[in-house]
Amino acid sequence: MNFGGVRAVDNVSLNIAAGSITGLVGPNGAGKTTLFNVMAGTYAPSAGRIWLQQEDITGLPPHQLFHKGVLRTFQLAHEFSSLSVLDNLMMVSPHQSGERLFDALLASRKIQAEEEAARARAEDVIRFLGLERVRSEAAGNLSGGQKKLLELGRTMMVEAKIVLLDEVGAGVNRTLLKSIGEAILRLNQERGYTFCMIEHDMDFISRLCSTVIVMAEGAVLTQGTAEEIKQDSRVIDAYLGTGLKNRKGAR
Amino acid sequence: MQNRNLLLILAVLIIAGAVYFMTAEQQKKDQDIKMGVILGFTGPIESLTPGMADSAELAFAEVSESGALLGGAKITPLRADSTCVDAAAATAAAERLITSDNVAGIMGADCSGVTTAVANNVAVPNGVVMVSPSATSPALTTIDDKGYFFRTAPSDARQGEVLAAVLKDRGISEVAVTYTNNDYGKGFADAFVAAFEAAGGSVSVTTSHEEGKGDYAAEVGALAASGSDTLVVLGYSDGGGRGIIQASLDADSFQQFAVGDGMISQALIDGISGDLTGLIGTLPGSDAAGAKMFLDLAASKGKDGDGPYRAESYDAAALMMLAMQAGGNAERETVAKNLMAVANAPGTEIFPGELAKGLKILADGGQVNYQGATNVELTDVGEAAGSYKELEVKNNKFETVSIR
Amino acid sequence: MGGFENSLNALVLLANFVLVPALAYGSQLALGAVGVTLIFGILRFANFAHGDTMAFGTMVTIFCTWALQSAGISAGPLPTALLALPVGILATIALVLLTDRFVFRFYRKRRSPPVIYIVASVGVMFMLNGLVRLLIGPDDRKFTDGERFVISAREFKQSTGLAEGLSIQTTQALTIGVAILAVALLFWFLQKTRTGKSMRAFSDNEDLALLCGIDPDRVVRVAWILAAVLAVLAGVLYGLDKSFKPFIYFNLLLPFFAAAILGGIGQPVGAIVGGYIVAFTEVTATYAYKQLAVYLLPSGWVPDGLLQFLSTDYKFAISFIILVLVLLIRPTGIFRGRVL
Amino acid sequence: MDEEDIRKALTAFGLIGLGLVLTGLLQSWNAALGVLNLCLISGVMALGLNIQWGYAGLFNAGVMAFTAVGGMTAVLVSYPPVVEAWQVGAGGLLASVLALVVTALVTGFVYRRLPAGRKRFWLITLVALLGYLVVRSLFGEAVQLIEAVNPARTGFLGGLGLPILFSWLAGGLVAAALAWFIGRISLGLRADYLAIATLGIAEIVISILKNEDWLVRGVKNVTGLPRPVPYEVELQQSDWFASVISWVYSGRLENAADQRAVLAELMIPASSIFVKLCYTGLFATVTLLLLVLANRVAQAPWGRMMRAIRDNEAAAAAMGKDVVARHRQAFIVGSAVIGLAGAMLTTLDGQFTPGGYNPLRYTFLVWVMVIVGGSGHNLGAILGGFIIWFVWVEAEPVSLFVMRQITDLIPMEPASAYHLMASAPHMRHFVMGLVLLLVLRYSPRGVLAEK
Repeated sequence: MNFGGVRAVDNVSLNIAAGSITGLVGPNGAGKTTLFNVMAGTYAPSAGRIWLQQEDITGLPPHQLFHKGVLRTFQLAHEFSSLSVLDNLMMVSPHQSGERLFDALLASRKIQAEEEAARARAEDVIRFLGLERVRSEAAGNLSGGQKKLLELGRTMMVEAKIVLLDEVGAGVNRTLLKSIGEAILRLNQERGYTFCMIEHDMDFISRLCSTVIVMAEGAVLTQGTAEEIKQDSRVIDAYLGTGLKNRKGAR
Repeated sequence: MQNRNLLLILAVLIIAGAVYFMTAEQQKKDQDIKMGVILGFTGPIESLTPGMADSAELAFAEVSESGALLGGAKITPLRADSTCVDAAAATAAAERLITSDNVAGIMGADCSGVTTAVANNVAVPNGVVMVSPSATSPALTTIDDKGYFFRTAPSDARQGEVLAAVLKDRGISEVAVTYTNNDYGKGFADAFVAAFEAAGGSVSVTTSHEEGKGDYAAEVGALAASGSDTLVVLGYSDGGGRGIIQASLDADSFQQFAVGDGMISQALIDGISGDLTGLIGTLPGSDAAGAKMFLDLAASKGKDGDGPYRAESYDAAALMMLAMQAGGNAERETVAKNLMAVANAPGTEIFPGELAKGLKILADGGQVNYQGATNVELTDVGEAAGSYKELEVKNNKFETVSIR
Repeated sequence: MGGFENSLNALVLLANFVLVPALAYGSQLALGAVGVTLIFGILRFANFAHGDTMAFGTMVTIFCTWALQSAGISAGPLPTALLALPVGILATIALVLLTDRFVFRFYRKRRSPPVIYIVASVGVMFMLNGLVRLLIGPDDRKFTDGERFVISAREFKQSTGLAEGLSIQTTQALTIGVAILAVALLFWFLQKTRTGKSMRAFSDNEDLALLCGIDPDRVVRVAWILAAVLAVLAGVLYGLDKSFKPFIYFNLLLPFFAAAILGGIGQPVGAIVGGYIVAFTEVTATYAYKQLAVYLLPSGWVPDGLLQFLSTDYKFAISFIILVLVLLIRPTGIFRGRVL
Repeated sequence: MDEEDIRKALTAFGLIGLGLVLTGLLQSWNAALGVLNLCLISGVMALGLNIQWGYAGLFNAGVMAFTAVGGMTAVLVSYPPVVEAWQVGAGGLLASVLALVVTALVTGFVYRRLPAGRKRFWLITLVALLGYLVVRSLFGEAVQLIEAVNPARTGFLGGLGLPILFSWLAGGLVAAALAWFIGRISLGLRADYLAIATLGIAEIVISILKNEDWLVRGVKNVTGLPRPVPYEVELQQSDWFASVISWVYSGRLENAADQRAVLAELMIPASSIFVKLCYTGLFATVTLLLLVLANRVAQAPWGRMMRAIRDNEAAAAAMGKDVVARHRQAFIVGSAVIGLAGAMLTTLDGQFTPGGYNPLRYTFLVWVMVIVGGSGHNLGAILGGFIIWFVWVEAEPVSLFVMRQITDLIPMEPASAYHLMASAPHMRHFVMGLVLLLVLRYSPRGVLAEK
């Protein structure tokens, strides 16, 4: 993956086991979000392949990846600000006939049935996330943490194969963070979701993730359990080293 | 809440204003005879129209001041914007004049497109006469106007023939042609090229130029490359036509220019840096006397009578009032019925500034043959018959060489 | 000898009908396009009111020129309008700063999306459109005076003995000269002064520039002032060279956009190059090369046609076609402006 | 729509209605109906743009082009065919189309058969150039023949001679086709670029319509299009209409001395009103139908999806929505509605004048309508069409009136007084700009805000 001569992610090879929660950590500028964007189809990689189970999904656009079961959240909450919380969730349902223009004009009964189903599911998600009180509020008016919850909630509207979480805990207070963590764990255990999450909070990571991958300067540095990572001197070097370099560059 | 109050206040204000406005307008009604002046005060020919409206209003003022119309009736001219291009807006404006202000007749419209729209959609259905000073499209000759549409400008088809004949007679056999890209220019150019080629001439190149774009270097380059010595410019004296001539003079690319009526104006000569001597052109009308009288009349009122379609506008206005006088009232039907009679022979010839005289003759039961500034003569379909002056620029003035 | 003279004639012909007019027109476009590009670089929106801003500045200059002319003051061989120019520029600066204060600043503070700015600029465009016509009327205004030619075609022919003439009008020479001067000053300003540098930084990366302590209000103000100066220069030069008519100035908007996008929006150098490219394409694509062929080819080879790539009917579509092609093939423009 | 919304809509339309009634009472009913008809057409145009801007967030600055092709279609559908032009030119046109197809096929064949490389490039260039020359000469000849057929009256192919009402549907389809094409080239662009690109493309479309005379006569205009409603003059002479009028005005007629003359007098404005009412009926039907349909899709999941895309494209894509395809869809549907409005406008005018399309009136004014009415709100957009057209038309007499008051009240030189009066029509643009800026600033979601 190139950005005007700068290789943002280079020669990365990683494996995310089905049913696991994998953490992705690394200093700023390590290429974590870029890697996410490549996995989620926002950018096509200039070289390399991406496999989902047995299927090659390299270069597919995001909306097609969604239908293959690849879902993501964003570092800055990407809520649909003018839609209500309920609509934010309901819009996620795939294959709605009401989204086809001619069906929207004609097939009202079919749409109604689908809407009922989508609403029921959305209500479940709202209850799961504890967002009942803001159900009809425009999403733009939610607090930052609630928006993050809502993003997570959107991934619960379908049966996902893998969910990519980009700093789902950033800017969220501790109580909410805890409930987000619980939600992730429950999803993983109850529904068998696979998660891959970028996170800075090591506590959060060690609580959730079975595997942690460390990236630095566009490459995978190491991989292991959270405990192993914490001990690894290369990781500490990477954080400190680039940290120093960054500070120099700023001057 | 605040928003709604604002809305309410705004609404009340608007309604109050509207009522005040409309009642005030209403009070002005019914005292005078209303005449409509529909011209494109905004839009592509917005620079021509004020002069045209002024000229028409000269005629209205002359009649009002004479006190001779229908025993001292006054004329109130009402202007409305045809926009020249937006048929919908023009129709709305005409609708207002005809059905709300109750005008007795309309001087206008200007551009052939909106003129057709106004005639078909408003004037003819309501039985109101329209006299256009400048809609010259050949297509207007055959519209189904039930006798309500007239024009003091002749059809371009005729002028094309005349201009072609003028050039042939001067021994010019090859020309380059540029026309302003609208119905006037295009229709005129078609007619000219057909007539010129039929007379054995050859047209090396025909290009259009757009109004309101300013830069004409490319057009002149293309025209000059044709190798012709003569350039025929069918455009407007304050627009693209002038720009073309200016650019040609600057590049020294043509020996001889020939122009159509839209270009005939002192402003063309004054506005161009360079020598136009020898430029030839055609202009509807046959008598230099009438045109001269009109210029003097305008000058005495502090207006400039020189410019495209100004004389035609004066004549258009004058004709309708003479028609009223001939019929003895200011009804719409009267204007329609008598217009041809006052425009054509027999009768005493009437020139600009002599409207009072004409009105008096009519009041006394006599007949007039309005000549006006452009030597008005209407054909049986109600358009100027098209005698033309052949003009040439000498000593920085247009001078009449002959009549055709 | 005949061959040599023919080539000379061909050269003069090209210079007279293509090179000089396109240079002058290109300079005017370049000045306008730089203004558009500056606003785009700093305020991040396409200013639809730029053409009418130009008309406003030119109008004030014309009023002032008339006053000077009636007072008997002139600039000798140069147009009087040059003396009136500062007034026009000052008035326009006041105008754009006022519109910024009362229209655009509000949306800047709210960080509205760019389309809202565009809609607002359409509103400003409508208002200026009415205002200019209200004040000076819709007519064509000529305000050129002074010497008309540096070299006239006839003089040129007489002194060189060639069949083709070359004419350079004072206004054309002036246009090219002023454009070069203005652009040079602008670049000096952008490259060397502190304010200029902070503007470039701001245009490159707003957030970073803010972090470095650049005052955004100041940068925006300077951008407006520069755009106003350039707009009035372009407008007055255009008016001197051709003529002033409010309607024409509105129509110049699209060639400006075309030039700015072609060069890479937000890139002043690009806008200048873009301006010249648009002008040269317009002139060369519609120029009839027949006469050139007459000079350069053996007499039997000259074809009958005019040798035109495109009829002048479509001249005004050319800048739009360029625009669309650029957007399709290379939306970043030649100089890789900011996009997407 | 909730209660608040309904109340606001009722108030707003009530005010417009009041304005129209005032126009009717104080000016004339004909004038009021004339304004109303154009209000309806403007409403449909605004509705179309609202689908693009309000629902998909697309800045389409090429509204003019779609209006114009709608109008063009009205000519092509309704004008009687010019048989002679078909006879002389149709063969040539057909041949040039054939040549074009053959060129395309051969190019495609070469492209597929030869390996990529310099040889293929040059061969394709050669084929394309040859094809271009053949097409151009065939086409040029046919065009010349067609344009030579009675150029003062026709000089074009004419249309199909079908009832003009068909053209409303056809106009929508043709506009949709154009939108598909424009969308293909410009929809990937960012907002400002899309605006500038569509503005440019619209100018190209207009200049083609102005210069290709064989198609719809170019700047020479096509006038006298057939009407879907009776002609006033025919009505004035028809017996049934006379009896209707004498029934309506029976009271007034009984007391009149010369019944025949009074009846004739009454029939003139009545016939105009009748014709306008026929148009009003047609336009209102279309407007209501479109409004119902637009609301239906807006309230369906389709509307929810579109608003989601407008709010956040990246997130909508991540949630499985094909953003580009949806943008294209909204662009095409919106353009079709605008094209339909364009055909209606040409029908009402009874003529097609390509020189008359300018961006100020046909693009930016429609924008003002949508912004003022309420973007993202279908009824709001229609309301915007009503308000703005009303203001646009009435701004002229009102500013004339205001100027007259000013010149009456304040003593000034005749020259400046004259200048003020002459400038009155230009107030229209000023007022439009002011209204737009005020609404954008103080009520940015428009009169009827999206919920």
